[in-house]
Amino acid sequence: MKEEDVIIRTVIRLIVPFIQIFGLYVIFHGGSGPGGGFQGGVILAASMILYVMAFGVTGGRRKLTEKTNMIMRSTGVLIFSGIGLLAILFGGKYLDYGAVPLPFIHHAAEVRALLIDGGVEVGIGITVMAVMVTIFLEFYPGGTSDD
Amino acid sequence: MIEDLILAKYNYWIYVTLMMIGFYAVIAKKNLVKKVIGLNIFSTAIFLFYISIGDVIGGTEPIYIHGEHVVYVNPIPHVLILTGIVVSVSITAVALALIIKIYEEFGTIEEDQILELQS
Amino acid sequence: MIWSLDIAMLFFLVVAALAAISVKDLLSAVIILSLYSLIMAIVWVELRAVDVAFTEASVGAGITTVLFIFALVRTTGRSED
Amino acid sequence: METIITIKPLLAVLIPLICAVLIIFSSKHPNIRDGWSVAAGVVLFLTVLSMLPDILAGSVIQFTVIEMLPNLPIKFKVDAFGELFGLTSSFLWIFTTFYSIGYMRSLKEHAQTRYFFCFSIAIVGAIGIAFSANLFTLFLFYEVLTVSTYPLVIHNETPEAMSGGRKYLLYLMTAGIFLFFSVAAVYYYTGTTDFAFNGILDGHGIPVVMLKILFITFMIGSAKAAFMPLHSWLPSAMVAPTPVSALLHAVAVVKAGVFTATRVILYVFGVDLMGETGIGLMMAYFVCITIIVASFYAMTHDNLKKRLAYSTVSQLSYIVLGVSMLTPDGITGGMLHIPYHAFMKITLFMCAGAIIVTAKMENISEMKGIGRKMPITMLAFTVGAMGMAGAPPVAGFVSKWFLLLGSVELNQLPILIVLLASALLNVAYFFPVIYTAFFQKPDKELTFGEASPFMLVPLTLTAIGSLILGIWPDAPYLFLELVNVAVQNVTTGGI
Amino acid sequence: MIFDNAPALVVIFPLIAAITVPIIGYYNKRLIPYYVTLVIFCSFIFSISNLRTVMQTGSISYTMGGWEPPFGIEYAIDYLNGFVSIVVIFIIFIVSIYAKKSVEQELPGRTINFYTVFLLLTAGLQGLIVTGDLFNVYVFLEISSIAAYALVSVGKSRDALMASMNYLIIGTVSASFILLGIGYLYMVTGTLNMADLADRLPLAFDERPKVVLAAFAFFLVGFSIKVGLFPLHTWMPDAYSLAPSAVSAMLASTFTKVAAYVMIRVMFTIFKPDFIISTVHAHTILAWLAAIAIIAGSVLAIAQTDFKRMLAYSSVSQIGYIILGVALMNQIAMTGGVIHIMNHGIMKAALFMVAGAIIYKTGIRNINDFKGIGKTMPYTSAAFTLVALSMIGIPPTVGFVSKWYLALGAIEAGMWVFVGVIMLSSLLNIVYFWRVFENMYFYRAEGGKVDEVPLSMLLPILILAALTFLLGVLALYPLKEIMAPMVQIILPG
Repeated sequence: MKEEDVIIRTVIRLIVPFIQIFGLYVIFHGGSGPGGGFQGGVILAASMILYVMAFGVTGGRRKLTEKTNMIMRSTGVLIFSGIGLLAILFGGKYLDYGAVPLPFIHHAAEVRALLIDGGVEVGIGITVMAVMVTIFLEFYPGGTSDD
Repeated sequence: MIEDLILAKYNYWIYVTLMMIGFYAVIAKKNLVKKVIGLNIFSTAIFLFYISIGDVIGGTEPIYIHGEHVVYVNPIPHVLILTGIVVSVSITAVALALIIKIYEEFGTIEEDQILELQS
Repeated sequence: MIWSLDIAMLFFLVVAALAAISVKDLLSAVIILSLYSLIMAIVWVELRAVDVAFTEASVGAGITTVLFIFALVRTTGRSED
Repeated sequence: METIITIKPLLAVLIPLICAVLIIFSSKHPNIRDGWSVAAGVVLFLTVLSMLPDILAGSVIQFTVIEMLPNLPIKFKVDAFGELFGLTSSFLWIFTTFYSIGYMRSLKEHAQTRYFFCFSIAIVGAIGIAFSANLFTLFLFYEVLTVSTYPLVIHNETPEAMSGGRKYLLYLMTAGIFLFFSVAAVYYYTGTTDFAFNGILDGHGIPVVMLKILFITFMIGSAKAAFMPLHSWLPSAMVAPTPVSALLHAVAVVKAGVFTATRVILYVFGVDLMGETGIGLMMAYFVCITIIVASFYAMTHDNLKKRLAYSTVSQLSYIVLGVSMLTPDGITGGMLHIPYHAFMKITLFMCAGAIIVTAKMENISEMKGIGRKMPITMLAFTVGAMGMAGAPPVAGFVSKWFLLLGSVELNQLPILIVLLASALLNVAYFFPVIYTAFFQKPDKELTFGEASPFMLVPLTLTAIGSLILGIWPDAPYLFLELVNVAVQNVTTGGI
Repeated sequence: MIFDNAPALVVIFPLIAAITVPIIGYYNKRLIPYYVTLVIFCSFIFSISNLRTVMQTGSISYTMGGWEPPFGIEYAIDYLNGFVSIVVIFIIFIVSIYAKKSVEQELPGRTINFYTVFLLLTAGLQGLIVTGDLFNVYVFLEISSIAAYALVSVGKSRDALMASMNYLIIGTVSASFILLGIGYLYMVTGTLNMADLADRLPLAFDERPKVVLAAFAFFLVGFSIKVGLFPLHTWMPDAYSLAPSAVSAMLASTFTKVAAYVMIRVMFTIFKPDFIISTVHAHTILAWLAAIAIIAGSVLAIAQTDFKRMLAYSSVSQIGYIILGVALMNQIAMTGGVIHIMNHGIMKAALFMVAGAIIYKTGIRNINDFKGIGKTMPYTSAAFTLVALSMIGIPPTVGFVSKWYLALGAIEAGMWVFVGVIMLSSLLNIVYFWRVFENMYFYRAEGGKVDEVPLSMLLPILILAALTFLLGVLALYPLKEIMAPMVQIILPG
């Protein structure tokens, strides 16, 4: 381990949580301001990428194993498309979030806002992050995934 | 007249120029990475065009401000271009993955040399 | 919109694009491309497309550049044209 | 006119089709396999025959299978002319099948299953053409016939067989494409393709130029009839085994060609339209060229099968000539020549095949003195050759007589001259064969006898058949009676 | 109830399934092929339900998320895309059965990725078909294109990588052109909904004709590349011939057809026939290009010795048929063009499957080495024979139906040249297919034993071959019930 590695690693160890919090902020802020699931997901992925660059693939894999990554990839999509399907289940049309009956909230517009911010954007964020990390690892020397 | 044609629409002129630069790289460059760079420039130029369509002089950012009546710029092109950027980065990723595989198989990423190596 | 800044940015945009496709060293080309994306993001902020500019800055200048760089690491950095 | 709706025409097409499937499945047992062929032949003939009394009574038998495209059904209709061709093909198919079995077994040919399979499909095509009620169905079976006979033509799979086969295919497929265009054009102008006794195209106000172009494309389309510029596939198809040649020349292919040409002339264009536009006479003169030139070609060939092929080219044009005359006698002669020529030509080909199998000779100049070793074969050959030349009492005399009457009726001296001249030419190219076989001394000792009964019996029977048809043409239930019904249909418009 | 949402489900179902494939694959890899086939079958059922709804109650308009058009994304289904949707999903269904064994052999250990991308492609194609929103067209076009690039690149030969790269570059440029066209239209009309666009376009054309013309030109070029119209076909032969067997079968029979559908949609629903005929005269150019494509594709096919490459060039020529039918601008020819989407899809899928089966069993690609295959693989060869006869246009197969309508349409349009082109191309078809017949059946080869491909590969081939015959015989039903109203909608008069 070289001298500069220590500095880099320490800095990254410090900075990554902040980046991740910023990413989450961007994700949840998507409904009412600039940002949203996609951008937030990219920022989350960036934090992971920074981590991998500093600690190598094995270091990165300790934080985010291949299996978790794959499951995140799938569940993210399942979340946002699943909420869309929920709408169908409750008699609405696909993506018609207003049709989903939630406890305590009865305004269609509010239901929609809540589901988009809390569900769909999160789903997108998870997916984008997982996919970006996957693509990155695909390119990273020595980081090819299983196939 | 000339002001109308050039100054008022300089965004469009720039987008055409950038598009041509990108297109030139895609067609004329032999290096595959250069081609992909060209593709990126090409698509970004089109995005610029889209954003320019939506621009309204004197408009404001399309962020909803409660209770105020303001002129917004058209947000729809922005949404479209968000999608466009995603598509563009996916294409870049696929292309670069291909380039890596090609380099592993052929040992070069120059198109003319690859064509010689092909059977 | 400050049109003089706008013009300057658009001018740099063209310069960056030309430079990106004509530099022989691919790493430089990729860095210039990232610069190009950043300038583009600035132009978009000026055009009041904050969302898009945000995305372009993170994806176009960020992720894409990273991908390019690692692709170059695994292939070769020199181009013949 | 009464229209009877029964499934019989479809049955007639299905029988050989089922037979083909059975042949595939019994490929391991040659006896069973060949049994299927024979059985199918007999059943098919009986089916076709069972329709004869109704047809002679003036009825039409009809059956619609399915409407494939709007107003374009796959439909069968048996009228007198169709029955004429159907009867001829199905009857002679029995003989060719017997003969094929004998031929294939004695030469121990390869790929016999494929051979008999295609043989069955070929008769599907021929019967389908005979019984089709519209141009579309006819086109369908026309293509079936082309595709199914191709493997038969190249059966030997030698390089020259392959190149001959390619030529065969190229000509006939091109013909098919032209026929396709013609059918489409007829459909476009009239909205139907059903044959009518007074012609489909009559009364639709189609410009004469268009009619002429259409007629030409139709005639290119019936290139199976081997008109002169489009004839060269027929001699190159001679690379096929002899039973195939018999099938091609007598039972299916070329007869399908002239049948199509006749259908087009009489049932698509119609007697009236052909007469008014002058296309009929044009066609008559056109085929006269073929009659004469093909006879000269025949003389130049020493190979017996090639000579017979050119003889076919010439004889087919008689049929079209007769029909193009558009007079009752002419049409009678032309139509009558379809079965008569079939009987005589199949005899000739089976004789040639018998000679090839037993004497291993293909060229006429080698056949010195074989008449003494194979008397029955050569006698049958003589009967056939006489018929070709139009000498009584063989069948050919009757049809040619009607043709002569027709030309007189039409008052066309040139056609009369052509008919007479061609009879002479026929003699000129058949006589040397008979002379060589019977009267010349063999160069070396001939050590063979007659061919196997599988081959000998069919050729004897068809020779006798040709004689009967010539001696007693107006016997009840024979071809002349059918032709009379058909001629009455087209000249009166089916009333 | 669930069938009310069928328009969305035809797309969503394979999309979600694509995401879940890795999860299932993580636990049991062997389940994936069955799972994928099942999913596609469900999608097929939804497709059928869509067309049934269209036939019973008229066009469907399905809005996403409850936003009414033109603001929300609309999925609009009428006879045309209901029909294309069924055809495409059916072929994909058949291919998915075929793919199991073929992928096991060609891509060992990569089944998860293959099937994920396979389903993505399915979803993209279905989305392209059902969407009524122009920008969605671009998005789905890119989704399916990316999937296609990825699928082509995994071909066995290393040249497949370069084929995929070229495909990617050309495809991206063409998609960018389409994106530009969409942008221009949006600029003058302010909407992306197809039906809405069609309403506003005449007015927009009066105000800014040049912009509309530019948009049309961009669409024309962009879609011509995606369709593979002759001078812009260069990506096609490499991509189709070097991709894995199942992928060739799928791409050749669905992707270009869907692109052709979108082209028809843009030309006829958005721009309207009048605009094309009287303003831009695009139909003449297209018809001539199509005619050149028909001839040139066939001639180039004759020059090939690689079986799959020959089929790819044959596709170039067959695409010409579809475009010719569209460009002749009358109802009969249009019927021929659209029904050829189905017919060629079925035939090409079957032919590429046959090619794949032969490669699977013997590894032979060169036509001249096919000797004796007629004996060792009798069923595959028989299926090939039937399908090739259909390509040539022998009745009563489907190939005849399309040729019949195209010829009638050309006569109706008074363009005798094109009648001649159709006839000539039939002849050329005979030439290049007959070569294969000859080699398969007629050169006396050493008698091999019957050695057929596994049933899961053979059955799809046989089904498609049977369909070329059955759909030909029973062509009247789709023609009367689907084609006639469809043509009346897209090309009235």
